[in-house]
Amino acid sequence: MKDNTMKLEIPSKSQNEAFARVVVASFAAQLDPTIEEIADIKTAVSEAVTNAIIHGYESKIEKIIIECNIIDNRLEIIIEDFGVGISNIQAAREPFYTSRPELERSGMGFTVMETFMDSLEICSEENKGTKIKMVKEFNKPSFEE
Amino acid sequence: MKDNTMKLEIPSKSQNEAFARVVVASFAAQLDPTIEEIADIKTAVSEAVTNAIIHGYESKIEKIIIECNIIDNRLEIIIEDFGVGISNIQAAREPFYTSRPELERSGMGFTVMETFMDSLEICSEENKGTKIKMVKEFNKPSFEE
Amino acid sequence: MLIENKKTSNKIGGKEVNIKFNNQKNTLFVDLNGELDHHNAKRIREKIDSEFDENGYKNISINLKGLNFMDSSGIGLIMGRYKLVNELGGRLFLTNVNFRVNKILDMSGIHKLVDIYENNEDVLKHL
Amino acid sequence: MLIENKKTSNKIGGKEVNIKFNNQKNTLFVDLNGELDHHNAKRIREKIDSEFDENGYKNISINLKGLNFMDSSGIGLIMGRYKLVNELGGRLFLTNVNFRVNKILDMSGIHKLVDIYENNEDVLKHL
Ligand SMILES: Nc1ncnc2c1ncn2[C@@H]1O[C@H](COP(=O)(O)OP(=O)(O)O)[C@@H](O)[C@H]1O
Ligand SMILES: Nc1ncnc2c1ncn2[C@@H]1O[C@H](COP(=O)(O)OP(=O)(O)O)[C@@H](O)[C@H]1O
Repeated sequence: MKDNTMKLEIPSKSQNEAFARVVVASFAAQLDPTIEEIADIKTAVSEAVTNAIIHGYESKIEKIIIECNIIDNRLEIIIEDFGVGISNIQAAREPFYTSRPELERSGMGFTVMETFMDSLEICSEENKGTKIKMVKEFNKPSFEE
Repeated sequence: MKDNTMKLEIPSKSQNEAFARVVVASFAAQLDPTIEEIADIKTAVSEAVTNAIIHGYESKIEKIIIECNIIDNRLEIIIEDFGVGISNIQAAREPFYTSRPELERSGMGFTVMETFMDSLEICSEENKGTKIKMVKEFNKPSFEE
Repeated sequence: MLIENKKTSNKIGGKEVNIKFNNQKNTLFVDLNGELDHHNAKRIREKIDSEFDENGYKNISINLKGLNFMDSSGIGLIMGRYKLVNELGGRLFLTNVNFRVNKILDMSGIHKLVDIYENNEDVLKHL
Repeated sequence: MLIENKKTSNKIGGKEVNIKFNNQKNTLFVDLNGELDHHNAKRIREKIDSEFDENGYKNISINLKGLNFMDSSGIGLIMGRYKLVNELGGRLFLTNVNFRVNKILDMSGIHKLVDIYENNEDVLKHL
């Protein structure tokens, strides 16, 4: 009975970075996470949404979709844009690789997502968009219903 | 530049009542509301989402859509279900009218929405669903960007 | 280090409405905490009613001090408990009614049916 | 009544990163508060850099005490300020680095470039 889902659509405005992470954190709260787990999730969401805004849409205002699914003790977070896409995903995943150093990007976004979440999948097609799927496992049977 | 929008889809599970009001409150936060205004918004959203769950879908698990738009200093909240609909909207708006007294409903949901928001519109068609549109005005030019 | 690995206890929906019971002068004293919405109202109702039935009280006094959210489901809950005690000739008391809860109770005319006091001591004085 | 009509100051995006400046021993002391994400980083960068340029400092010391969120945009910001002072032969200091911020700095190897101290007094001792 704890399974749940939600889908959020927001425009790619930078002030929505904070909104997106609050929404996902509130949704994750039903898994009775620790403060540390919530902080991990907020940070990973912030990275993916920021990437959609600056890389995917290069600051044009378009649609970002955030979907969350709770299945047993697992939280899936899917963040999708329909922007320029990533030509070389392997290179993009490398720590310190960034295509926008002039914006003071550190190239650590994907590394943060990988470190803070239990898994990270990147699907991307040039000029179609990018879909990031991240999973976090909550191993404690702590949900009472 | 302050105009913004968001759309949230959730299943009609009662635990999502709390999630829905937190999301809308977080979105409304960019209008720099008072604590009192945030409480008004949370209460109104809770009423409309609860109605979709118990009246619209009669506890079946189906989709609820919550859309928010910020236009100038105005927050529009649209809450929609695709359930049984309301046959007599005028009667439904009356204080103390409820079709589910056995669930200890008070019949005060629409009255609360009307009191706490600046306007309330109800569109409904039998066996098609119900769409509630509520507006709250924020009259202070307090947003710095 | 500032952040420990402690639980947020910030559950949605779950946002655990804790109920505590206490019996004095034939009156069931109930402490509500958390958020009173439709999701939580059912559980609260069942807990109060089974405690009330099992132990043969006359009155109920509900302390709303720890309540940080209430929508019209709260009116239903309070009305329902009023009917319960009223049928048996008892009274319903509410204590620590804050500004927000009062705003909602005001709409419902509940003030005419229940006795609202500052706190539990005040209720005991009037029993 | 418990709830007053006061501002929530709980802005999304806006979540106002406040910046305070202070000058001692040729060093620009910066206090960051709020959330350091991409949205806020631009504003912070501009404020620090214009203060730094106008007043001819040598070093920068950034106090992270009031920071309650930071993502990899923070690494970019810190790296950028490091380059700025380093070109002029100055140093970059970070103080009050909490557990979460440290977790992110750790990934970036920033520890090798900047000097991390407990607080401002500690920085002053090492100048
Ligand atoms: N949503 C996206 N759309 C297009 N390109 C992306 C997207 N996300 C990431 N990238 C590419 O991958 C690179 C590495 O991303 P990341 O590790 O997050 O670092 P950063 O954001 O600091 O550049 C980016 O510089 C960009 O070229
Ligand atoms: N989304 C909905 N779908 C179908 N019927 C609804 C919906 N919302 C409200 N109604 C009808 O309107 C009545 C009055 O609603 P309301 O004032 O919120 O009181 P309550 O929820 O306590 O019954 C409900 O009892 C129900 O019959």
